[in-house]
Amino acid sequence: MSQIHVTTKINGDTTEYLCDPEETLLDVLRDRLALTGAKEGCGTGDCGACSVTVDGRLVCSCLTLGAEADGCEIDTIEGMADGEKLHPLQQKFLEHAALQCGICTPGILVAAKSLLEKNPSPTEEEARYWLAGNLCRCTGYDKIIRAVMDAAEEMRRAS
Amino acid sequence: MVRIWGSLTSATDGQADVEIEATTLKELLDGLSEKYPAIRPQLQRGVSVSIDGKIYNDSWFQPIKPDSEVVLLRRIVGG
Amino acid sequence: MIYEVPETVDSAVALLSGATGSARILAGGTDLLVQMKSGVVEPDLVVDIKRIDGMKSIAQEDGGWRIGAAVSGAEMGEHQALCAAWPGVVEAMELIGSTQVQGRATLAGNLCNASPAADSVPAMVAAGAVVRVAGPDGVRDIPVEEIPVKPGKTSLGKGEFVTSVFLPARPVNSGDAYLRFIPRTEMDIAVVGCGVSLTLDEAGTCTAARVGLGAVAATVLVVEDAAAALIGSKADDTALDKMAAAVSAACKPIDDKRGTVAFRTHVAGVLAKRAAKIALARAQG
Amino acid sequence: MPLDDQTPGQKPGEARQFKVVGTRPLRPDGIDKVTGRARFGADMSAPGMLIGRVLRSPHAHARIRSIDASKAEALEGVKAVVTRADFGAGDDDVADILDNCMAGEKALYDGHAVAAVAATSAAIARKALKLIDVDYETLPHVVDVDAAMKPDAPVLHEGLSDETVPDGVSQNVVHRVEFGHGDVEAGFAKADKVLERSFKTAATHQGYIEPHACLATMGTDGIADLWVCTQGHYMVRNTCAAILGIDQGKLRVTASEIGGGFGGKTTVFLEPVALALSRKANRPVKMTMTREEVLRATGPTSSTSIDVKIGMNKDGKITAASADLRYQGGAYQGSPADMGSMTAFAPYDLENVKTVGWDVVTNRPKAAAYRAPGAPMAAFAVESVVDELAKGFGLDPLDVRLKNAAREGTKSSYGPTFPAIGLEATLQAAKDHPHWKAPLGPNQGRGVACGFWFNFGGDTCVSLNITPDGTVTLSEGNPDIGGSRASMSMMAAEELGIPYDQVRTVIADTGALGQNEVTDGSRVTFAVGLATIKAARNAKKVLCERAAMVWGIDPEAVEWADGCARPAGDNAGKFPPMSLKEIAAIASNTGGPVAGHFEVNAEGAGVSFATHMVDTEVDPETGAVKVVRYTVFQDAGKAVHPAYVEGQFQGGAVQGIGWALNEEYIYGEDGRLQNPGFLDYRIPVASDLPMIDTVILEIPNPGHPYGVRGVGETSIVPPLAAIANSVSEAAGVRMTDLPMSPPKVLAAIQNG
Repeated sequence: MSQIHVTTKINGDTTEYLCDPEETLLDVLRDRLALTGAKEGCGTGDCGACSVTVDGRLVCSCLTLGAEADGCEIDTIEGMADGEKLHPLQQKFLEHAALQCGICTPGILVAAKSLLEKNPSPTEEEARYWLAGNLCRCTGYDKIIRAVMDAAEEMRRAS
Repeated sequence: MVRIWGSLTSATDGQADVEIEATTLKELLDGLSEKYPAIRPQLQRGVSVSIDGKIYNDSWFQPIKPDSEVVLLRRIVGG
Repeated sequence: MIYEVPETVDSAVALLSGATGSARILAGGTDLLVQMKSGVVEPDLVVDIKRIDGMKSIAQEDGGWRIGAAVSGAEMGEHQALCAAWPGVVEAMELIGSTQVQGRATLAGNLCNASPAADSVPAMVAAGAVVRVAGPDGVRDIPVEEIPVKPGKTSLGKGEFVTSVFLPARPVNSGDAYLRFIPRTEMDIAVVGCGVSLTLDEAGTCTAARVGLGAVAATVLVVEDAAAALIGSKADDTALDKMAAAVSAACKPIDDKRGTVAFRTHVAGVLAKRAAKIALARAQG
Repeated sequence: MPLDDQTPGQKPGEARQFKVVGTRPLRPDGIDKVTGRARFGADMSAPGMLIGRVLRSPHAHARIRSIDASKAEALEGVKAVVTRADFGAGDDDVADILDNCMAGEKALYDGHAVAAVAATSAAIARKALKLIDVDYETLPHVVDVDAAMKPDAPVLHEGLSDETVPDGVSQNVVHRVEFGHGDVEAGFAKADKVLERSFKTAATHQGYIEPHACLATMGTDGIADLWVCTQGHYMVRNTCAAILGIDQGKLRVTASEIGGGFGGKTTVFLEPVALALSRKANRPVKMTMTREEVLRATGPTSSTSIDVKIGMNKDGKITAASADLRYQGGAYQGSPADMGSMTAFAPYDLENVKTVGWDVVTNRPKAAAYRAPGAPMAAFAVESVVDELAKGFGLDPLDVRLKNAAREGTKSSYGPTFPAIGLEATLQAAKDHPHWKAPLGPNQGRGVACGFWFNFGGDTCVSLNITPDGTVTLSEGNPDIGGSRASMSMMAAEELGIPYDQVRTVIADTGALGQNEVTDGSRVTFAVGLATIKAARNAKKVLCERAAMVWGIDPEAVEWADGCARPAGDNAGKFPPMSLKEIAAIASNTGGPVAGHFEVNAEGAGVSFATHMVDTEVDPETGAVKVVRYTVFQDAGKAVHPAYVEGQFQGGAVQGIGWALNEEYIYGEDGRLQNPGFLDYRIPVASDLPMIDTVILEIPNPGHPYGVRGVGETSIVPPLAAIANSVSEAAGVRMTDLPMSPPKVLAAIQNG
């Protein structure tokens, strides 16, 4: 079993790695690159905790092979804040107490950012459906949705 | 006076309220065990005790006043 | 396992034909990786077709639409002309999984996974989709309903793979729709799915119809009695009730963790009626 | 120990004015958690680390004749294989836990661990599992609680029934318990109507998003370290030490951030196995569960079968009530049938009441605690019957509950007389809320239900240290599962009179503090909060002494107010106040570092009540249920950080919605779990739900200096019943079987 050499850009930085052919992008991020912000909640694409974007497209990194990322640009939760400045979504999640345990939070933030890039003015219903693939067991989603809507409003005002 | 739960009354000749001389939780549990040996397995499995509406699990020397309401409960668990 | 990324259809066919062990196509991977994770499949060869020319394109052809085998649901949903032409097929595709899954899952993959509950398949059946298959003997076009033969099994031979799905030119005054039933609002596999496509004449009489049903038999069903109930009618309540009855009669479901025989049979009729009403409204413009 | 509960200078009954408590500051661990750098169970590595994997039984019930691991051991990269033979007899106290972590003579459920390997990679470990030959003799199995009670049912354990179990039932019945008072038969005879109904609830899983994970390092000398996601690392230490036969003091356990628990992480599964593998391989071993393993082998709660009988008069007064509650707790004793029996009628003031609970074993994973264990199912059954009776008499369901509501002085159904409680306040708030009067649309129904939970305290240690620059570090021993670091920092800041951001709370490992009870029983804000306040008071006493030394006056003449030591009154002398910073700066000159600590078994937690109100809409053609509007009314005693209190209310309600509508363990004829994944174990997703409105009531708990009651568990008690009452109204037919999945609702509608 020979390993595959992959060259990617992760959070803007060119990154090379070797991975086994059957290894998922999630395993590569977590076990090879020490980017443990993406979580494995299910490994089957049902919980969204491993959400990242590949070439700007929101995906589950558990349903993507590490080998497929060759030549792609990957963005993860670790790249969401701009230096010491939190992304408005991150700030609003803190202000609204939109996390309890925090395990789903990285995936939800990545997914919500992707939503607002595509649709800066989502309705509550659009936000709920967009995030339906991100399971949260603690909050009942109420404060998460409020934080996303509030962040959207702030980002619209700022732009 | 200690109130015990229903299924323990088989160990107390059918009495739901039993009289034990005790000024602390430990004296109460020791007294129960001595007076009603058949209740011992349940005490060993663990109990909680309500004293005047507050629940105690372990504190031997929790005082019991003469007019306190004391109720033996199944050991309370949580999640 | 060996992972290959061919750049032409021919080299993909060569790889698949030459494989000594089990071989799998990787497009979106949203079924394949789940099966690999659970150990249901342990492929010796995985052929990633995303770098083959045309696999990621949506192109107009003879008034219809050719959708490459690696086009994701999200890409279909963003293609306005395709959405306008075949809203039922697109909405069926977009129901599959989460936003994240939409970023990867494909029409061709949903078809070749050969699940009787695949959402896009009843819609494609209703649309009369034709699938292009490449293989050692060249290229052939076959009706979509001939691909799945039983749960988890397709009619594709060794070395063959689906390169595109073709949705035919849409006659005027036509509309299609797909509805499925799931216990939640998202993230479930269809307990019943129903796709309806119909065409009206100037007077509003239905001149053509196709009804596809999912999750009520070992493969997706084409329900001709249901279509017949619509054709020649104005798709009024009487015709719709007749169609719903035909749909329920066609069901050969099983009891399982997702639903009962009685439930699936009843709800298939309910959904067919609701889907037909949407298709009708679309046909009426 | 007896606690002096009053805040100094505060008269009983007088509301205290808070400066920090009751505000909504940002949580101190927040930035870690929104940037992805917070470290959860699976996020830790160690040099030379191996990966451990567990082999699990595919059979629901089987005798293990033999296990041959020689081929696995011979595989390159495999460094250790363990089976039950690698564990000693262990203490009796942990016998069931050990057997659940690693099967002994029998595999008792689908997913039961039978062996484990540690290898240099996950792929090799997985391959090695396939090389282990287990010779099983399959046995008949039983997974349903009523079936398991029958005399001819397959028996899991011979001779397990205790002295409370009557003759004529299966040995699978472990224990019978009875509560109540009065004469129920006489009470039923006086009723205008007696209604008897039977109910079923499916087993549900806690459904935390983070699978169990740990990293173990153990040497042959018994010195060991464990990193683990758990609700209680002290419990993990004590349990693992007992199982492995090592001293508790030699095992240091560090709690990772925890990705949800809800009761499911109050015991051990992988941890003793990882330690045993590490001991054998003499290398660090990391283990994580897959989601399938989580669902097959951890959690869940009991499935239940419950009969309820209630007599009511036309005016809504309940004359008598009884319930028979049968709970299966999986393969080992300990289902929460007793908790169900105690809580079932707790919201009511009843003259005649009787409950009987049955603890039954079946071939399912051992039930773990789940948020108010045992109570939601009992409340579902009781509140459904109360609702049906009330509506049958044409009475307002809230009025009927108010008429029968337990209040201060009520002798509860489980024995004790209630002190001041908040049930009536929640009912009255519900009645006064606009939700109660809002119009309903077609196919919609509105349901209400009440719920009760005990809450408790337990062993707790807090150490509060003042740094040389006058800021504060607070060490506590309970994993922060939902914002408790923030609450502790707030209470310490409140007590010391300093800003919130001057206190940092950390979760200490087991080497740093004494014993701490698990994060369960809604105890943390109550018990750890109490210990934090007391530790701060101890620190203040030292701070006052230091100021007294500087001023040359008697320490008794110094008081602490607004963050400063001050002379207590004019007689003490005139000195400018000394701030915490000033005293901290001269700590070395006045005797050394300043700290306060407090260790206590925090007994005397206050009970808590909630009332939930929910509107649902039922699709009469498909049986689909949509939750349209939801409002929670709950007594929090005192909400320290209201945003996180609301979060507990909302989270409990939504877990209840899942339980009521779609979540269930589905077993096949073969006794195997058919839905071990989030695809078919259907927890609510964002698009399923409306906003969850909350009303926080504050009836202070006299057992806590600030009046805090636990809030985490009560919120899951009413929703099952509230939703059932709502759906029953919307569908026009009484629903008695959970979950109310669409096929069941449609069948009920069609069968009338």
